[in-house]
Amino acid sequence: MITIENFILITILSPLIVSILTPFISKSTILRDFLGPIGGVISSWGAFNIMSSALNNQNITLEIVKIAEGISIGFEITPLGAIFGLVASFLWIFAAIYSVGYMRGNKEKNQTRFYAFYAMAVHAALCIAYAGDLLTLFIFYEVLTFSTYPLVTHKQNEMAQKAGRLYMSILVGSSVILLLPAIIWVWVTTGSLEMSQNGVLDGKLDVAYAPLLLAMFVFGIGKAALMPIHKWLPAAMVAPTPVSALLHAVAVVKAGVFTMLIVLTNVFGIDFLAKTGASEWLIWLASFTLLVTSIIAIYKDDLKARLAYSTISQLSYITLGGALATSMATQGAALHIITHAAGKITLFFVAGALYVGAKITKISDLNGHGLSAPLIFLAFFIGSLSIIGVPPMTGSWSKFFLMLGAANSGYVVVIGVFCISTILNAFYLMEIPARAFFFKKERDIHVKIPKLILIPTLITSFLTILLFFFIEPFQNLTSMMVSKI
Amino acid sequence: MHNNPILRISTKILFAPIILFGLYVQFHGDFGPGGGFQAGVIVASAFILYSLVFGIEAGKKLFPSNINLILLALGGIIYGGVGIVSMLLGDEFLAYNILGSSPQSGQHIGILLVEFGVGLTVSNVMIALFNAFASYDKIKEK
Amino acid sequence: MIDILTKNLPILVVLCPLITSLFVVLIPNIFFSWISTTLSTFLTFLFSILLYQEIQIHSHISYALGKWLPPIGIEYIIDKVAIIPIVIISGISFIATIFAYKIMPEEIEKKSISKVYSLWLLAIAGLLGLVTTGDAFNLFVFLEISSLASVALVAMGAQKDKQALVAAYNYLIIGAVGATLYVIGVGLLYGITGTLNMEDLTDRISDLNNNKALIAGFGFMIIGIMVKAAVFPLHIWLPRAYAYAPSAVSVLLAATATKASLYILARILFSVFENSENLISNTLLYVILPLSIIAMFAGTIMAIYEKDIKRLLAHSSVAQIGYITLAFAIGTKASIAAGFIHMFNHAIIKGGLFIAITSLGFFIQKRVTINNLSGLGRAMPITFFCFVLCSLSLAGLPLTAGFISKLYLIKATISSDAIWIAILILISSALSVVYLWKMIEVMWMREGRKIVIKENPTIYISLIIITFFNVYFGLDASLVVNASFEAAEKLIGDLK
Amino acid sequence: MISSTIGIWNYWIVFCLMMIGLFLVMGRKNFLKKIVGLTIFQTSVFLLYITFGKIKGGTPPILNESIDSIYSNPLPHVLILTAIVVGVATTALGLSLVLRINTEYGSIEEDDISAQDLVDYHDDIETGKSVDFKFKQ
Amino acid sequence: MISELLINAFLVTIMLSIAIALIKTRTVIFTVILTSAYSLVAALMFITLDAVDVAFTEASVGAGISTILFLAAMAYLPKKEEKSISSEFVPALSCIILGGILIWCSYDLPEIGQLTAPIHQHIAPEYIKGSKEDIGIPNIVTSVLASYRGYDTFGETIVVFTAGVAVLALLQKKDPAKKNKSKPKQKIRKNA
Repeated sequence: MITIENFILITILSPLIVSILTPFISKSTILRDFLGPIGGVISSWGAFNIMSSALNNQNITLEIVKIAEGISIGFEITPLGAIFGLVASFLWIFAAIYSVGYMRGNKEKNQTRFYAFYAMAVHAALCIAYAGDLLTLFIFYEVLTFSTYPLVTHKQNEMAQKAGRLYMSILVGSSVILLLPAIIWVWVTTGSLEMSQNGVLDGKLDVAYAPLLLAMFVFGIGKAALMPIHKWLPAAMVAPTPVSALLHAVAVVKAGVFTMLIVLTNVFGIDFLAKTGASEWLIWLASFTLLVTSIIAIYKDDLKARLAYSTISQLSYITLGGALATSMATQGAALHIITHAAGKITLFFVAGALYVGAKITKISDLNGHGLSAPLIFLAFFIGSLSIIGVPPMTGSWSKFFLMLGAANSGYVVVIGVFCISTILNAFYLMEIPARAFFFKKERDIHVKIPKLILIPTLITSFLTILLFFFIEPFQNLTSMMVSKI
Repeated sequence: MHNNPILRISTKILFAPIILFGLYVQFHGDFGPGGGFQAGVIVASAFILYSLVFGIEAGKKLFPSNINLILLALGGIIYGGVGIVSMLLGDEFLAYNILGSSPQSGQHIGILLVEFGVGLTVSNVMIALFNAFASYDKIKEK
Repeated sequence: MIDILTKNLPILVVLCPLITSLFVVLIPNIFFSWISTTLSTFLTFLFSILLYQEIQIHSHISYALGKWLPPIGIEYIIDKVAIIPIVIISGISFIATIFAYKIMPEEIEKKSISKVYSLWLLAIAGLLGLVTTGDAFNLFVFLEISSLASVALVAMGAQKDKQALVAAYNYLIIGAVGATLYVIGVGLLYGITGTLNMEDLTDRISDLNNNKALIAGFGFMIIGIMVKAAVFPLHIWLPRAYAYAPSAVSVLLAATATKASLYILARILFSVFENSENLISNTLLYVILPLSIIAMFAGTIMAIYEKDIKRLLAHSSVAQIGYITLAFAIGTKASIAAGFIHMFNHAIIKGGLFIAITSLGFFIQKRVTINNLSGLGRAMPITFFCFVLCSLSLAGLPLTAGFISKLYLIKATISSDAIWIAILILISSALSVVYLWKMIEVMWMREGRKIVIKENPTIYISLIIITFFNVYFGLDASLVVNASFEAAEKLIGDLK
Repeated sequence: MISSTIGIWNYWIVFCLMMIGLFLVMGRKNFLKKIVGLTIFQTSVFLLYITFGKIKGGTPPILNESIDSIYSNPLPHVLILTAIVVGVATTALGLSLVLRINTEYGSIEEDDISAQDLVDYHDDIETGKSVDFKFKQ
Repeated sequence: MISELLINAFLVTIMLSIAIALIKTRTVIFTVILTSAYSLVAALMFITLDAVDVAFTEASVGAGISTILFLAAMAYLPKKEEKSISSEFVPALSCIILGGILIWCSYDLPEIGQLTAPIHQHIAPEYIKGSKEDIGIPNIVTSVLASYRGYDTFGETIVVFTAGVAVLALLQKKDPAKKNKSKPKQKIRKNA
């Protein structure tokens, strides 16, 4: 019988082991390439078990290293963490298979390094998911940034280096300058680095300082890509598409919003926020980001750039949900982590497939190619519907909860924001299948999608439908998350 | 200058008295002004005078540079050695009391030895410095 | 025998390198002079470890030299504060000596090697004597030993680059002026109190508040020590001295030299003058705090625009010294502890970085610049890997020693309600990522010459050791943290 | 005020001498002159110490038979003996550095030397003269 | 009393004028000779201040050996000092400020020659007493130098030793035959 503590270790260590092993077995390409998917299966097996224990409301903690008095690296299972851990490890299986197809199809260089750091990034994301205290969270937040840097600059040309520099300077800069002092501020105020289901600051922090501390957190978590620190995300689009999929669906941005939600719920506490109104400004900022980036997305012709701006907008949903500080909205935000992950990873897989299959990067080049790769466009269509929030795609659930939460909180304007945004979503996402199927073909391009790319794409698109029907366990977890102890 | 007989002869005559005076200053330091530093410099000045008059090479022949180096270190070693001996005998570093039969005689022995060490090092360093400066020739350099 | 050893540990730490240096100068063989230097530094390190254990039991050891009780004779004082720089200096110098084995004969004429090792030991002994002594004038003597020896060592870099001579000359003159200013300060204090023993001095100045000579004496002492510690506007000697010294010497100096002076600074501020609270708090607030903040940014910005790597690291040292003095300037127990933590961590970080850079520079004829590093990272993976780890540690990223010091520093600033200082510290450390990343990027990303370099174990062994410490003390910092907190408690007591 | 000034005017002279020495070190750009300045500076500091040690009507601190003689304070004398030797050591080291600098640069004026260094530095950085690796087989 | 004052005033005047002459002169030989003279006058000053040992040392070390070293070094150096282009304002100002601070603080220094000054009350009497009783040699300076503060003197011997070794290492003649360009044992090879 394996204890839950060991499941935590299995889940977080298997990507690490994959990452370490990869350089040593680089001679045998088959073994090296499929180490990732195998690790993903093991890891998500662990994550499933962790989630079921979280459903049973077990309180599990695990201390790894004690650095000094009051500082340690340790893990703990929270409902939200269980969700994020499952998302990250489960989607990694498909992302790993997909990246094999992509790397082979594109004949990229330095594949060993790519796989190694890919797995390392997943490891960091999982550690964030199960982080037991603020310091562990911060440490792996940084590890994630650093392990994705070689992925972003994978092409090693001038442009990639420039993007890499921007990526690093925004993410590291914001986290070090704002997030770290915010964490230490919490440490000084509360006397420990622990987090708690109800928040730890109530009664300890001077209410007047609460908005300032919240601002330090919000702008410190650069990975959540709120305006005006969203610039790194479009810049990081120079990376290979599996990386973009990883960045935007699985690891990096999800780690960002996950951290954001953890801070809002487990550090500040929903009640504290609601009571003091410290997060009111955040609602407006998130709404603003949400709308503006949706509009920018419409004007982007580059497929990946459009998806990137769409991601920023969707991330703001999650932040907004947390900032509304009602239990419904928070639940919606948490669910949106899963639903958006499934949908967005599909969309990026499609973008990569089109690049590998036909070297297409621009949306205007897609005209009329729908029938030359029908399955791919079908997947894109399903994924888009999920993002827009059309039943029976899973995205509808999270939007539903978010709307409900907005209504509960009394911010009627926010409901309007959601509606407008949904229309904009539909506008910029539907353009792509529409062009593919209904526009006239301008030139002949031979589209050949490798199987290793096609299959994961179809699976993830299918997942978006499947999750619509099996959302219940996740919803249970989110309701546990907002319940009081 | 090397050919001036008056200088040569007076140097030869003065050499021994200067060293003698140095030794006087060295060992009379307990009773009057003087001690290792002053004595060291005076002894060194005898050799420097010799080198000035008869040339550096002659000076080096009189007092080879490797012996100079050894004595230079030896002075410090004597000083430290006195301290270490007092340590080995069970007292603190440089505690002279234990060196002799009575504290006072111990102090006498200690002071005599360390002053000698100082004198040795100082005189040899001064000679070495002079030799190094005087034989520094920029044409040979590079 | 064991008795004699334990009893005399405080002096043995200093005496061991000092006496060996007298013998080493006589050994003509390169290998033997190296091996005796190594043995000596190892013994010194051993003694300092023993001393550390002794301190855990007795917590305050006073050693009267020549059995003349203080304040008549000279006294060695070792307490929980002094032990930190002692361990740092002896440990780092041992590692640096191992590193010197291969690299020293490459850069220095064979004929002068034994003299160089002798000077090397003298520099170490001087630094150790500096931190152990409890006598204000004896401190000056050891200050001079260490600075004369380091100047000569820096000048030995002239074989590679003639600028080393000018660097050494400036180091000598500025250092001598600093030392003389210190002597003036000691003289003024001596004039009004009649004592040179530091503890006695503390007692005797306690009823001399607002004495002008006291203030001036304090000022001169502080200025003199600040010159030696390279605190911001007085740091001008440092970048050149570190940049043009022979590789091993850069490592030794960068990791140890300023630490000793910083410790003296802390001691003067918080221990010797502990009774003149107004004077100290004003100095901290109006002099040291602003200077440290300027140093943090000036050093970092200079480093960003610098292209010569060794100078770059030297500028970064100026900034890091700024962090330490900043920690002292805040003046709470937590912040002083943070200062000591950073003192320790900065020693291992800078030591590691200099070892890495100089071993990369080993293959470059004259000067390591940002341009000629291209691609070297891939040619020398082990060195490069260690370099990256040490850089991350300097930048203060998690799981490295540097992070611990930043963490405690920021915690100390926030808990004394100076959040703006915390933000400034973090901005400057984020800026430091810029220059570190610049180097790493060039080494790794840019295609250089296609060369394969077989790395030499005798060179990288010391690098690996020091990198290991960088990671180890990031994971298990309790030793350093506890020692530093004890030191801070000892320094400022329960006053604050 | 006047009486106290008379008691301390000696110090003022010493301070003036010190500052002249310090000025020579900091203000002059000739490397030899700087060392000379340092010597003057240090010698003046020695004077300060010895002045402290003086007692009116005292004798040099060498014990004599008369019982009631007052001895000047020996401690400053000892300190200064040490400091003089340290000073000459510094001077010697400085002079040897100046000699070497003169050989390498052909000048001992700071302006000259920093100009040369600057050119050298830019040569290295910009043209990459020093990029050559020591290729050894 | 008057004669002492006169001698003192005379010596001080000489010292000040030498110092000012040093600022003025730009000829190296004058500089060296003036420095030597300065040391010599300082030695005389030390005698008037009862410091015979110091005077002896200053005369032999400061005026003697230093001058010889200066002269020996001078032989290889330029004979004229050039006028610098940069302004001397900042150094002059900082010197004036430091001097001002010193003069300001001098009002709180003990008056010269007063037996009641703390410097004469604390520690020093014990040396005078102890030199007779504990050590038994008449020259108190020697007993303090070699015994009470023997460790300082040890350090000082080491300083001298350091300087000697340093100068020897710096001014060593290079071997003309083989320049020390030995090859590193690490191997580099071009990767074709």
